[in-house]
Amino acid sequence: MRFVLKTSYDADIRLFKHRAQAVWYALLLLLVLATPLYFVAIGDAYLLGEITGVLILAIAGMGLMLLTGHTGLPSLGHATFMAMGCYVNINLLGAGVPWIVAFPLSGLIAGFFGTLIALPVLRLHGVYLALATLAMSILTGDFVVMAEPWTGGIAGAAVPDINIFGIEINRYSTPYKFYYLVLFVAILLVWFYRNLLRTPTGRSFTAIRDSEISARAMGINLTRTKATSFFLSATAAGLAGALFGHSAGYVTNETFDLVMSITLLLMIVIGGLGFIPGAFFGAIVVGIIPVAIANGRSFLATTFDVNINVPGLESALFAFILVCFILFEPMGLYGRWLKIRTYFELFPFYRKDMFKRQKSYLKTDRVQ
Amino acid sequence: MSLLDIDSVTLRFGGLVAVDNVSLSVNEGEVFALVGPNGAGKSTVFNLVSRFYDPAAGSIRFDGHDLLQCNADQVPGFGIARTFQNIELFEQATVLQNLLVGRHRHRQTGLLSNIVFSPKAYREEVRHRKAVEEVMDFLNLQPYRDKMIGGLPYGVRKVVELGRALASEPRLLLLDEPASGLSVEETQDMAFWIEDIQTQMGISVMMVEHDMGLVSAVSNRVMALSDGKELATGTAAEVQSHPDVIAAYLGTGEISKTGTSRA
Amino acid sequence: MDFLQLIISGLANGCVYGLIALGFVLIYKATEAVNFAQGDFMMLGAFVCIGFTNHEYMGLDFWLAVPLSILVMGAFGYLFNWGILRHMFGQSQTSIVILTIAMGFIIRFFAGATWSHEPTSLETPYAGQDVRAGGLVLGVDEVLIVAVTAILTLVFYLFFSRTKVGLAMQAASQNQLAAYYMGIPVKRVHSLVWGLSGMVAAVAGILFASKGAIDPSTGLLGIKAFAAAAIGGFGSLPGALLGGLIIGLVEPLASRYGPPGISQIAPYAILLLILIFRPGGIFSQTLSKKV
Amino acid sequence: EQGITDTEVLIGSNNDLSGPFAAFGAPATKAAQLVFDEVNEAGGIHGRKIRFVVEDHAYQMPKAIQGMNKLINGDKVFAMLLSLGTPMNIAAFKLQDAKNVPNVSPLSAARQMAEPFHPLHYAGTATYYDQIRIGVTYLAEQKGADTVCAMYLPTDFGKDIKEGAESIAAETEGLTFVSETTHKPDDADFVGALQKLSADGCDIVTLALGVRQAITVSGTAKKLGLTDMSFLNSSAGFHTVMAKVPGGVTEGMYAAAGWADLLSRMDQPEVQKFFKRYTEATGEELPGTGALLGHSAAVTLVKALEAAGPDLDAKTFQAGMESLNYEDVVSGNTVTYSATDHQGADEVVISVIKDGNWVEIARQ
Amino acid sequence: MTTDTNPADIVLQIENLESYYGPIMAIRGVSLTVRKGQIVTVLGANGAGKTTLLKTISGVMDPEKGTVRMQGSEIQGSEPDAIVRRGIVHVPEGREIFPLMSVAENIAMGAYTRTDRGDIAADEDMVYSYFPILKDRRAQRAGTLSGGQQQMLAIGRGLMSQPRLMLLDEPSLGLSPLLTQEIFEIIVRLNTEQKVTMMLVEQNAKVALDAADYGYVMELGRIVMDDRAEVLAASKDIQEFYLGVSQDENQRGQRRWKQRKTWR
Ligand SMILES: Nc1ncnc2c1ncn2[C@@H]1O[C@H](COP(=O)(O)OP(=O)(O)OP(=O)(O)O)[C@@H](O)[C@H]1O
Ligand SMILES: Nc1ncnc2c1ncn2[C@@H]1O[C@H](COP(=O)(O)OP(=O)(O)OP(=O)(O)O)[C@@H](O)[C@H]1O
Ligand SMILES: [Mg+2]
Ligand SMILES: [Mg+2]
Repeated sequence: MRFVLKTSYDADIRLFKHRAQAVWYALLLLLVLATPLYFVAIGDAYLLGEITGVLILAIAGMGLMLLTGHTGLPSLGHATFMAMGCYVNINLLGAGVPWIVAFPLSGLIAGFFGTLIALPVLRLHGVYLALATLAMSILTGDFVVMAEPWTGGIAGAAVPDINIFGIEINRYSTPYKFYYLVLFVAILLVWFYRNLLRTPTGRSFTAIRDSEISARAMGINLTRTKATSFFLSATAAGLAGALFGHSAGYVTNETFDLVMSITLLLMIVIGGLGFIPGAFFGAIVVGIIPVAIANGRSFLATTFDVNINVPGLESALFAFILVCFILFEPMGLYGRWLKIRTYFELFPFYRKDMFKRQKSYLKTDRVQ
Repeated sequence: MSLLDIDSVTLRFGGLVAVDNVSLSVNEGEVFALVGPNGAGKSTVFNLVSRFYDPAAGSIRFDGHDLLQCNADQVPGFGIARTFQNIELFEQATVLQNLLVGRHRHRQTGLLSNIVFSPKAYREEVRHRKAVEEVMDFLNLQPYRDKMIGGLPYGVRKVVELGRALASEPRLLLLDEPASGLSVEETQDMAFWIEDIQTQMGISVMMVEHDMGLVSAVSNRVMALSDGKELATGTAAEVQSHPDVIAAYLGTGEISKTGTSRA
Repeated sequence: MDFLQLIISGLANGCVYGLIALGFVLIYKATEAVNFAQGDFMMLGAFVCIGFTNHEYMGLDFWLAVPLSILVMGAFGYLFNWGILRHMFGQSQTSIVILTIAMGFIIRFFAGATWSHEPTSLETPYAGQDVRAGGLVLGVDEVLIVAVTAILTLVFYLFFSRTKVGLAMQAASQNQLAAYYMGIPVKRVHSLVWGLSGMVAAVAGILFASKGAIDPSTGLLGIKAFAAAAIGGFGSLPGALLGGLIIGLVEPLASRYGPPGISQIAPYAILLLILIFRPGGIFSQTLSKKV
Repeated sequence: EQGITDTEVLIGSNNDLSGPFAAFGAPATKAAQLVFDEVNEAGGIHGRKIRFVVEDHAYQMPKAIQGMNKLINGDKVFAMLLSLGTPMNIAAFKLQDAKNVPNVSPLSAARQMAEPFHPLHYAGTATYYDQIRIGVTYLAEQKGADTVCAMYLPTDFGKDIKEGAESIAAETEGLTFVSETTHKPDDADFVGALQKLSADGCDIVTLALGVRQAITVSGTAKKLGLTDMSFLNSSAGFHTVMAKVPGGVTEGMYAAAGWADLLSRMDQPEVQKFFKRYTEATGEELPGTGALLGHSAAVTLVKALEAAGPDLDAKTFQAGMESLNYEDVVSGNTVTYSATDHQGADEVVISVIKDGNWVEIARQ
Repeated sequence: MTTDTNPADIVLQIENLESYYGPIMAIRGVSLTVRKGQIVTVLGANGAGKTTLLKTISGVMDPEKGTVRMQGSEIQGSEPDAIVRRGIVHVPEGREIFPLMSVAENIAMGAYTRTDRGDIAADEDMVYSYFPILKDRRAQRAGTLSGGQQQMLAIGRGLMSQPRLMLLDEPSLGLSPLLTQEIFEIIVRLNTEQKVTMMLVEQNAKVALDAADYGYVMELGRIVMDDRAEVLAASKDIQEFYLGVSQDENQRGQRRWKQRKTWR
């Protein structure tokens, strides 16, 4: 285990706990910045598009992570906020607002309306909140239809390309630019998120998650804090929605459906609730496994002439892999990652059963 | 001069009168103890002050402010901090983080400056940490600084809770059974801390406690409650010798190996 | 008369929601887990029965197929808990929710691969038969649904409030550790209740499939049943039925008298309204923490 | 040109194999594969074997985007066939058009599949919109009806059908569109909706519901005694299963579709062959609507590839497609494409359920 | 240990027990023996591992190493409910009650493993006679009881299972002095009248040693001392650190700059 001798108050405030950590993060940054080079080299950006998709998922995932992982409020309605961001973005762009303004605004407006919608249900906990947001998610499609003048309703709406000071960015025609753009947004949000967690706002979120009673007794206003969390969360989801729109090119009332909301929740749980990297781990799982399965199947077909043609097998296989993930790592992939890291840090002193799960027991959620 | 004034407060849960027309006041700088049998309504009085419950009648004033006019989350703003009988810490956070939440009422930065971690937010953080480190030094919590609450023994948690309350730099500290579950040695530490809190920090304390040793060691005044009603008020010695208090609460203190002490 | 017909059919339909909700609530009441695959369990139960009784499959007698499928689904629920959920004992409910969601996908796949994605009807001896009374028509299937739902709700209500095992189930959901300290075999109790819930799902599936056709995506109905359970108060058996009935009534009323589109919104709008004004549902099963 | 080698031509399909429309997508892709297998066994087309890559999007947009990216950018298919879902197809057009990937016979009868005209977009059958217009006109004449209504899902499919019904009612003397109800895929009770339509005096009710729901609607209407209401399905409800519901629940339902029912044409050897081959290969009891569509689309593609000649590219393929004019015996329709007509089977067949079978009563 | 080695007398025998919370070793090779009809107490400062020890015995935690024998058969690692059915009941630290159930239902759950209806009713009456307040509050939801009332409920519920061996973790936590006294009288009475063997963890060392026959002292996961209760009560270290009897008049000064304990 690494012991960090703390000699000043800064030690706890710094973004990175120690030099090595900073180095690792720098390497990671270099890696993600250099990734496109590989695709340039092979001259095929197909998979880069999928990686970009993962980043978009991760942005939405961070939004939900803040709400569910750090504030303890489950939501099965985040596709709604994505929809808001996406449609606001389309409309602003349609009205001639430059992307550089329209994009952040679409997040903020989604955040604002998200908060308005969430306000009446902030008193709810656990299953009840999940169900209320689920209801919201189910109704989203209907609202998109009702708001036809802005959304194109059932017929759908085409999403204009991004234009930043004359630079045209499109998911397919300029995949590299699109990747860097999404990457930039993701990194910016990670930085914001980490700042939040080391300041009073973030602490008040986790306080509410762990004990509402204590939080109140420490002077935290539940409604305002939860609303803030909802706002930030919906803003991130809105931004992701806007980017998702650019990556889909065309959206309808069925695009941001319940399945998408569920996928987001699933993603952060698999990634590891309560950890920022969890959003990324989860997005990788959710975004890459289907691609891997599909390509694996194609590979079997082309190389070994093995054709597996059972309809729906891919979804089932994906679900099965998820079951395995949950079963073997209920704390999420980030939990597993921490163990692997500890293993290396401790190397010779590591005991095999060190991370054996001690029996654990649940208590009711109905006492709040 | 009295800091907290509870005046003829009554609270019912359905048919049960948990607090029955109770009046008390805690003076500036004093340690005021509330004792009484289980279910007497002591914690309920705390919960009334914390504004978790609305009284059916009566008034609660703190330093001239009408507490009944405000919400639970505004109470700490006046300088009232509390601990809980059954420990309510933020389990998935470290000791340091718990104490930092205690500083919430001194927060001065807004959302925006938090998100971008502005210099102002940085300076505020440094201030908070300084205050928290002092509390940790005072309560000998440094060894547990970065430990998760989830894995701490009961006694340490009690101290962390006290620390969290102290971190908010209150004027009045409400301690609900601070020494329950503590060993004799730890109880003595607790007594010294309470003394220091009173004398050196100038914080008034109101506490509920069943350990009469601790009560007599630290409290200036004691009130005994039973069935929601006041039984007796006075110095520790006075209350302890009050026959009703002995009958309802204290008992003889000896274990008879043959029969119950309830005659 | 029309109005009465509307109400009666709505109630019958509401009973289907109630019945699925009953399955949710059983599990919730005994384990506090939320089974997102309950709708899919129902669908599976229906297909199992179709597999036993329809002429293109095994062609067994309907009245033999029913208990068989109930048994099969009971075993399925039990084994699902025993083989999978038990390994996650004590883990957060969110993980279990995710697991059941994934399970739903797998069940849908299995049903699609086994019985195809085409809508299939259950061949029942009472298909197309009606009961008519004074101008009102009610299918025999609907009469059965109402009767079975009422009976099951009552039986389970009594089971939970009067029997030792029922109480133990509730205890196990409120505090697993304390339940163990009392000698309650919590894991076995969980398996048991999943088995029960599988059986209820089979009943619901059979009744639903005899009303119309089903296909692997029928499990979607589970979401409305969710809403029903929440309206009634998650964890309350009569609440599940009541919630089901409310949704069952609101839908046809809204589509009869409201503008187009309102009947799909109505159940969820009602859910939201109820939750806003009564955060624990009608028969709230929650308690605010005493400190 | 992507997706073509001397020995192989790669065809993609972005389909729903496990979602709400799996009942169409799964059999359609299976049937298409059978056609290709047969072609490949016979040596392929101009020496090229057809490889058919199907991705399952389960009718979800995010997955559809992934599938599209894989097929077009990853696998680099030459053409798309039978892709399911209007929004999925429209979203794909942007990329497909940029890469000159033809879109053949998508599993969507929305108008956007062939309108506005694009050289590489080819619709298989008449649109829902046209189907319903023709069906309503026919029924109105037959029954002397004067009111039209719609029960529909709020999807592109539902919208087309409702608009078709509305527009034909507006254009036809003595016919008015009087009422509508909308539904969700999980609606199971239609008493309220039918009572409303009955109160509004609907003679013809056009249906844009799932098959399962259409069955329930018919049953409920029978139970409520609404016998003078005629229900008209589009191709989406023109499903063999519909006719086979026990107890005569669906007797008398109409459907206007781009093909004729199989079972009524089993005397034709080609139909028999298709029937036999499909049931043997899949173990299913009978090929449903999806299978039929898949078969027809695959045949169209094969014929177009043949006509395109050995120098295959988007241009020659277009020429091949536009030269097609043949009788598709299995679907019972004539398939014609031309430089101005990118919709294959233009005929609309109107059928009714009689004694548990679809019976053709008119064609236009 | 005492010299008496009649194995039939031994209710609980623990050898070399080790338990972990993830990487943290909470008890490190504990061995102890509880004899039939004894009241054994385990003393120790905060975090010494007393609760962990009891949890490992009652099966809610799995030990990493070592054995726990209940009347000769090994029980470590079994499911907790199986251990209850063997006659060990654990009254846990921190009032693990069923918050949404009524007091009466909570008490009924205590008798879950029993089938003798008539006797159960009698035992319920016994519990209610020990804690009359619980009788008054039979229909109240247990989660709304006061802290002390919940503690009474937890103890009362434990009594309902007619255990052979009772593990009591800080039974006096949050109880009034009068009730603490009564609880210990009940413990002694059950022990003498119904021959229930007791293993008792207490912070209130004075009463615990008064009631107990034998005592163990735990520190940092190890047993550092054990002897008959009277002997322990007379020991200097015990007096100083557990009974609060100070040799030094200037207690405060000494305690402020206290030295840590002297054993080891
Ligand atoms: N929410 C509630 N509903 C019903 N009764 C309640 C509720 N909360 C508390 N009570 C009752 O009010 C009385 C006072 O409880 P309180 O917690 O104040 O007691 P206390 O004096 O703190 O006792 P202890 O020393 O055991 O903690 C008790 O009899 C308790 O059962
Ligand atoms: N859930 C947990 N995770 C990690 N460590 C734990 C956990 N629970 C207890 N520990 C550690 O195990 C050790 C023993 O704890 P235990 O609760 O058994 O002590 P105890 O003697 O009962 O103390 P107390 O008198 O405070 O109840 C402590 O050092 C504690 O930090
Ligand atoms: Mg109290
Ligand atoms: Mg302990």
